[in-house]
Order: sequence, then structure tokens, then C-alpha cells
Amino acid sequence: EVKMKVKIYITLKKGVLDPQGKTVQDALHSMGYKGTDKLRIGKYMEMELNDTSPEEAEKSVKEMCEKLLANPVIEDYRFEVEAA
Amino acid sequence: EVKMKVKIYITLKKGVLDPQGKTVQDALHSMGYKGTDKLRIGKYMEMELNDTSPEEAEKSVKEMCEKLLANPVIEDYRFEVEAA
Amino acid sequence: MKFGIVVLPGSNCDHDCYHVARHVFGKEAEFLWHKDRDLKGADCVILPGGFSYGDYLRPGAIGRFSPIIREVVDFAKKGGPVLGICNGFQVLTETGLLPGVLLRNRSLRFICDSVYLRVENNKTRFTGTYSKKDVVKMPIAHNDGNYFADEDTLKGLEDDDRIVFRYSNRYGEITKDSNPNGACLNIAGICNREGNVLGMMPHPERCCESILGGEDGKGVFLSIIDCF
Amino acid sequence: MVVISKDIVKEHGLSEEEYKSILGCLGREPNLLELGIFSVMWSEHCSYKSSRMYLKEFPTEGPHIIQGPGENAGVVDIGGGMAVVFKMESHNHPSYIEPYQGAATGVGGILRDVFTMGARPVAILNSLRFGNLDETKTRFLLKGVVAGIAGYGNCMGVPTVGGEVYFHPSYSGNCLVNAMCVGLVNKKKIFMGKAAGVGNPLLYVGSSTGRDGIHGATMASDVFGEGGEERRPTVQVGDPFTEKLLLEACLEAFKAGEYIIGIQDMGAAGLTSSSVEMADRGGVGVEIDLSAVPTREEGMTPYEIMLSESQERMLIVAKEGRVGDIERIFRKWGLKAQVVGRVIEEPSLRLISKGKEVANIPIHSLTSKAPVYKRPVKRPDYIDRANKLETGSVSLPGDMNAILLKLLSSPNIANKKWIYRQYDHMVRTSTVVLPGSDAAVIRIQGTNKAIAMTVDCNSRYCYLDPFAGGMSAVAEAARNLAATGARPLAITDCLNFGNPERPEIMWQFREAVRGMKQACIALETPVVSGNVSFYNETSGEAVYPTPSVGMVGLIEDISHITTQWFKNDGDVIALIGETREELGGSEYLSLIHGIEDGPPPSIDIIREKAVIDTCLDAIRSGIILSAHDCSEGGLAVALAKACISFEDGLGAEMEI
Repeated sequence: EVKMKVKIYITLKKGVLDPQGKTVQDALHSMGYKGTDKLRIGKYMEMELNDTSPEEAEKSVKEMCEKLLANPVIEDYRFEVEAA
Repeated sequence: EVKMKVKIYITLKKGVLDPQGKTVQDALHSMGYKGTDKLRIGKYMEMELNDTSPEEAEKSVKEMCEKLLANPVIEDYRFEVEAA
Repeated sequence: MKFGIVVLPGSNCDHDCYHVARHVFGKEAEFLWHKDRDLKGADCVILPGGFSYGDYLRPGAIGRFSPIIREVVDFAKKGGPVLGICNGFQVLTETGLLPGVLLRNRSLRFICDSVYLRVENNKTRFTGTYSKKDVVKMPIAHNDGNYFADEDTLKGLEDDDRIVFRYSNRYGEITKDSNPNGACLNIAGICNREGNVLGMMPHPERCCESILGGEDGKGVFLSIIDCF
Repeated sequence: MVVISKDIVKEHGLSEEEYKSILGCLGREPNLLELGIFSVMWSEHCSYKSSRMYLKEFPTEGPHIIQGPGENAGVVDIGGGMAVVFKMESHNHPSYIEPYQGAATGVGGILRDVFTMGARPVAILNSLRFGNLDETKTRFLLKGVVAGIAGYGNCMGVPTVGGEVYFHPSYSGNCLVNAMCVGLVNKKKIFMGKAAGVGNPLLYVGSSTGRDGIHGATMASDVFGEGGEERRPTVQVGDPFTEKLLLEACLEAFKAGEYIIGIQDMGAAGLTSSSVEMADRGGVGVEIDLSAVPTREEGMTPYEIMLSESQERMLIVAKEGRVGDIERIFRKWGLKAQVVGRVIEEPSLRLISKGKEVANIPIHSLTSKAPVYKRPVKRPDYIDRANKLETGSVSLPGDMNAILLKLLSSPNIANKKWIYRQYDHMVRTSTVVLPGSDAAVIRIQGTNKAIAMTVDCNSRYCYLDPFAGGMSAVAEAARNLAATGARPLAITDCLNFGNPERPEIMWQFREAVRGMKQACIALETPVVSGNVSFYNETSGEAVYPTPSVGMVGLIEDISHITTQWFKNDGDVIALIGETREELGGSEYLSLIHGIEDGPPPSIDIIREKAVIDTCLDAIRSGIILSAHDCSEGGLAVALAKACISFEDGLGAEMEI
């Protein structure tokens, strides 16, 4: 049994509207950063998983993303699991 | 002049309350993932920077984070810049 | 006729729906606590507006795991009428009872205002007392009312006449200016294939009494009662 | 044992003499924890040491007043076995540092002040002031503050129904964020913040304790220097979702039975002020075991636990043997309820940590023995200079229409829908007069009554003549309620001023309070709660004196509700009251001519009462279809607003 450190990245699928991304990109343009393009805003999560194993951690994080953390209709997820 | 791919991670500073992280963590516990701990939720941004150079990109992304993307009072930021 | 009004942690409009069902329409109404598994004999279930679980992660994302919601999904699958208002609509999309998702408003700001809607389908259990193309005025109050779905889903909704309300101007024209939050096709409310589950962002319970500024919302409740 | 050096004392915002009197109270040196406790309890924010001598002049009693100042909120009888509970609180300094969280926690705090009295909150209002809109800092602050108020209030399901927003250069270094909350309670179910019954358990409910906002209370009493930015880590973060659960759990516990003897929210100075103030009101002491306090950070010291201002926490004195019942209700709502101590007979604050006593302070030395200052007062030189306006010297404008349009589109007069559209002002299906009229009106379901509420203050009048300004703030609020058909009942207030250690500021404060007092007496609207916020000043530049007045009125019969817009073609327009040639301190002079000089309009409070009563009697006799009070922009703007505030709108014709 070990403690694992987990990082999860939730991003919007291609073609899905990103009101936040668009508004922030416009703001950056008006601040003079004209070269900014394709800005997309998603979620970044960090957490620890106690008394687990690398394999088990991979399995449960995948389930967490599928069931709750990501909305399959509009979001993709990827994650990294490493020993704490 | 090149196109750069940028990834930005905005996280809450240590000690700053994360009501969202706490609530999602409680939900994961009630779904049976008891080992989840210290869940913190931040923002993950992807974007492209056109007609720029690696050095210039580093400089402007740092400015963007300082001025707009991160709230210096309660958030930290880090970013990765690589050729597209 | 009995209304069952679900109370999730963070629901706010549960009291408003109870008031309308009981005091405006004189029907039986009971709160359904999210940890229970019993719909207490409700003939129609209402998922009220509010900020269940603080809208954290995604509006409705956590609420859908409450025990009572599993009962509501079964009730809906057996044909029972389920009305999801605002946060209730968001919970219905998270459960999959209704397609698509409610994204952050295009303006990125919360909007509380009265808007015009056009009744697109008056054949559902929730719109029978309206006439088709009626223009009604109802309040909206949300941060995430920007309905989104992929092309096929939108096409399916139009072909099966499942778009029930659309944002319009006071003359019933579907225009970009009359769209408060950027929703695809000005969608304000949709139903499932069988027409017994309706999700809508506007709040009919906030316009059932003239003293509050309008009665156009009565039609939704009267239609439910008529079908019973 | 940390030796208390001069610097440590100064860092705690305590003066030399104050430290000496602490030694007197304790008869020994305080340890660091005790010093921290004294510093927050004796801060301006908690002790009102510079304002107390004037505040006690306010009228606070009346036949309909159930609870005046001294409790968490004021309570006023509205008949039918019901009472209205209300208060206003300022969160100016935290909002300047972090606008979203500063404003959000301001709303969270004022909500707790109301529901801790046993009342269901039914409305929130706010009074905001910023620098001019063309400054980017102002836009940044405004955006964050409005989003914070909306984010917290909307999530709580309490409608934000009214308020005021002004933009003026004097606020560019210090924004003002005042939040007001109004609640309703059954007169037999009012709860007080009082500890009683030796041995009764002290119950900590709500979120666990973190290091948020430590020195929040003392920070509010510090003047922002140029380097104000680095005081950042002291800002608290709010969680409206947890507070919604806390609200419903508390209301359920109040209704369930005789479980709760006393309750108070943990506001500024958190666990310290709540436990000390409850003990003080009950004439008892409290013993707290800090090891039992739920914390969310590891290794928190007793000092951090006692001074933390983490949000969404309440302290309950429970009846012996009833802890289980209370725990069950809070667990239902997913909240902790943890016994952290008990009421003791010896009237002192005894703190235990890991079995060892770490602090022991007599309660009264923290409360009634807190210093009270009679600060020096000096009439500022600017007063004579700024009140020499001869109206003749101001050129008459050529195009009157252009001037009116300019006034109507200026930020201080223009419709504020772009702001209140972000607040849910309809939740609870009780808002019968929505924002945009003179006052908001909430119906009381199950009765034929309604309550009206407004927040008002013209700070330019207060700058030019604080006495007249204080008086007109109360009068304007009363006029707004009367124009809505409501009888003014009582007021709460947020007295926002500069540094009280400067005699000119103290003079402004004394005069404003004197003016408010006379108006409250004449209009029969006692002061039932309120707040003082000093040190609203940056590098010696103080904000305009801003005694914001929040007033609540009663509409006995819901058919008396009157809104400000004209109703039918052909209706007659009447002006109640006398028009005098008084342009001083007007928005017109400031906006069009860039002149801020006075004197402000003279005010005859007896005549104001007559105008208010006349308006109310006319409304009740059914001859009034709309009513609107003349304020910024005078008669022209008042007429224009009455024409355009409704969807289709009407015109108006008038013989000057």
C-alpha cells in the first residue's frame, strides 16, 4: 500500500463552444498580445490517493474521470499517476 | 518568427480555501473512493502564440499570467512553452 | 394530484415551487429529501432551480449522484412526468435523461431578467394549455444557460419536435439579440423523446401570480394538472 | 515564551497606553495569544473605541423596537406576531485587496448576522462606492465586487433586491463595499447571542478553521500605505454552498425544539469575538479546548485558531443533553457540530490546548473595559472655502435637453440594470417591486403586508456639511420608502470615514452622527444596528464621509404599493414640498461644470416629516398612482426617470 500523487487534465473536446476561452483571448488581444490563438480553458486537478497501488490508482482515477470529473459529452480527460 | 504551443497551469496558493475541491472530494468519498485526499481544482489553459520566438513567448506568457490569467492574491501559475 | 419537489443540498427554488403547487394551484406538494429513495407517491416530480452542491465542478454534476435522483430516473423511464427547471434541467442533462449540456453564459455573467419565449411544441404534458407559437414572458436567472449539443443531436431535437421553448423577441421572432446566453438555436427548453421529461432554463414558478409581474408560467403547471 | 517587545505590541495595532492598561487588566504580562486576543477585541472594528461616545447618542428605542444595537442585528415588530431583522456591515479593506472574495465574504457575514437571530434572510442590499469609471483599477474592483456579491448571494438563494453605486475620485484609493441583509422571524422564536447556564456545552458548527484573514480585524483599522498591496494573505475565502447548508441546518435546529440557548456567527476575529461577546452578554465565562476545534491545516497554533476569520462558522451554546439532537440536524445537512468547550461561572475566557491552560482573560477587560476615546475634533479649513457658491456665478447652459441627456447617461444617475441584472432579485417569489424603483418591496407570504427597504447616502452633501449630509441621508431613505407606500420603521447604517486620529475626520464623524440623530428622532426611525468603518484613507487622502443609511418600512396593505413610473396618459403630476434655489453640491454642478462646492440644500427635518406623511396619506387614500423622490439630478431627472423606467414609457409636460 503506497500513497500516489495524481494530476488530472480535463479539456473541452474539439468543436465544443468555449465561452471563457474566447472572452479571455479577446481580452489578451486588447492588451496587445495579438499573437494569441486557439485559447481553450479547462480544469487542472491535483490530489493524493492513499493506501493504493500504481495499478489500482490508474484504475480508480480512470473511473473517477468517467463517472464524475469529466462530462463525456463535451470533455476529454488525461491523467498522470506517480508515487508520492 | 515561429509558432509556439503554450500550456498554463493556474493553482490556488497553499492555505487558500478550495470549496470546490472539498465538495468534489466529499462526492468521490461517497462514491466509494475513500483514499482520495488533498483534492485541489485549478485551471488548465492551452493556446498557440504566432510569429514569436521561444524567448519572447516566455516573456509574454509570464506577463499574461501576471496581468490577467492568474489572480496574484490567491493563485500561483506555471507554464510550458514549446515549438508548435 | 401530488407534486414531489426534490431538495438537493443547495436547491433554492424548492420553496418557490412548493408555494406555487400548494397555494396558487391548491394541489398536494411534498419535499423529497435527496438522501431518501421514496418519491412518496408523487404524480409529477419537479427538480427545482438553485445551486445544488454550489454548482461546483459542473452545475448538476454532483447532484445527479444523490439517491433520490436514481428514483426520479426510474420514474421518468416508466413515463412519469419530470419537470427540471434551471439547475433541475442541468441535473437532467448530467443524468442523460436529456441530451446536450448547459455551458457558461456567453457573457460570462449571471443573468436575472424577464425574457420572451416562443412555444415551439404544445403537445407535451407540460405545454398542452399553450397554443403553438404563443409568445410568453418568463424570468431567467442563471450563470450556465448556454445550451450546447452536437450537430446530430440538434438535428434530432428539431426533427422530433423536441424543442419546446425558444428565446424570441416580443413578436415571437427567433433572433440573435433575443438570445440571452448564446444557447444553440435559441433553445430554452427541450423534452425527451416520449415527451414526459421537460428541462427548461426559464422559471415558470416565478410568473404564476400577477403581483410578481406576470402569469405566463401558469400554463406549465396547468398543462401538467390537465394531463393528470 | 515569546517576550512581548515594543514592536510586537505595535504590530498588533496597540498603542503604548493600551498595552499599559492590558497589564492593568491582567495584573501581569500577557502571553502572545492573550496579546492577539486583546488586539482584535480592542481594534477599532470590534470595540468602536473612537466612535462609541457618539453612537450612544443615537435614539435606539421605540414602541415597535424589540432589539436595538448590541446584538448581532436589530429586531423590529411588524405586527401579526412577526418581526423584521436587519443590519448592515462593511467589507471595504478586504474588497480593495481581493474584490471578489472581499465582497462575497461581506455578504456571507451579514447573512449570518441575520440568521443567527433565528430569522430567515429574505433580501440583501448593498451600497458601493468606487473611483471614476475611466480608471482601470475602478473597473477591476467593480467587476470583482459585483461578481462576488452575485456569486455568494445567488448561491444562497436570497434575492439581492436593491442598493446604490456611486463613482467619485475620493474613493479611488479606497472602495466602499457595504452589505445589508433583511430577515423575517416569528416574534416568539428570536435567538440572542448570549451564553447562559454554567456547564452548558459550547458547540462549534460549520466549516473547519484555516489561516484565513488572521489580523483581518486589526487590518481594517490600519491605513493603507503605498505598499498596501503586500497585505494580501489576510483575505478570507467564502463558500456559499456551505453557508446555505449552515442556514438551513440552523433554521431547522431553531424550529426543532428548545435545543439552543444562545448562538452567534463567527465574524471579524472569529472564535474570539463570538465566545467573548456571548459570555459578556450572559455575564458568565467560557472555557474552550482549542485541541477540539476542527482545523483544516496541520499544526495550527492556539493564536491562529483564536484569530482565524475562516468563513461559514457559528458558535452555539446548547442546552445540556441536547448536543446529540443538534449534531443529528447538522449531520443531515453534511456539516460538523463539535463540542469545543462549556460555559463556566467565573466570568473569564479560559483557553486550553493539549490539556494546558494557554490563556485566561477576564471577559469585561475585553469588552466594557476596552478603551473609549474622546478624540480631538477640529472643523476642517475646507468647509468655509467649499461652501461659498453663488448660483449666479454659474452660467446657464444653452441646450437644456443636451444637459438632461448628459445627466441621465452619467454613471451616478443612469439606470443600474447593467449591475443588478447580475443579481438574482426574484428568487423566493416574494419580490413584488423589483430593483429600479425608489425602494425594493418584499411581500410577506400568508399576510396582506409587505416590507420595503432602501440604502441611501449623498456623500458630497456629507463632505460639504456633514450635519446636513447625515440628516439628508436619513431623510432621503425615508422619502424613498414613503414614495413606495411604506411607513419608515427604523434604520441600520455603515459609517464610512477616514482616519479618526485626524481631528478633521473626527469632526466630520461627530457632525454626521448629530445630523442623523436629529433626523431619526424627527422621523421616528430609531437606529437598531449598524457598523463603523474608519481608516478609509490612502496616504492622508480620506474618502468623502459616507454614512450609508439602510432603512426598512412597513406596507400594511399590499394594495398601497406604489412604483416610480407614470401609469396613464392624462394623469396629473403634483410636486410635494418647496423648491428653493439650491444648486450647491448638485450632481449637475459636478458633472457639467466640474464644481463640487456647496452649501448643500438646506434641510428642515420637521417639514421632511410633513412631506413624508402627506405622501403616505395620499397613497393610502388611493389618489396616488406613482411617486418618486427628487434626489441626484433634481426635478428634471426625477420626471425623466418616472417617464422611462417602464417598458413602454410615457411623456410628461410641466409648467415651471
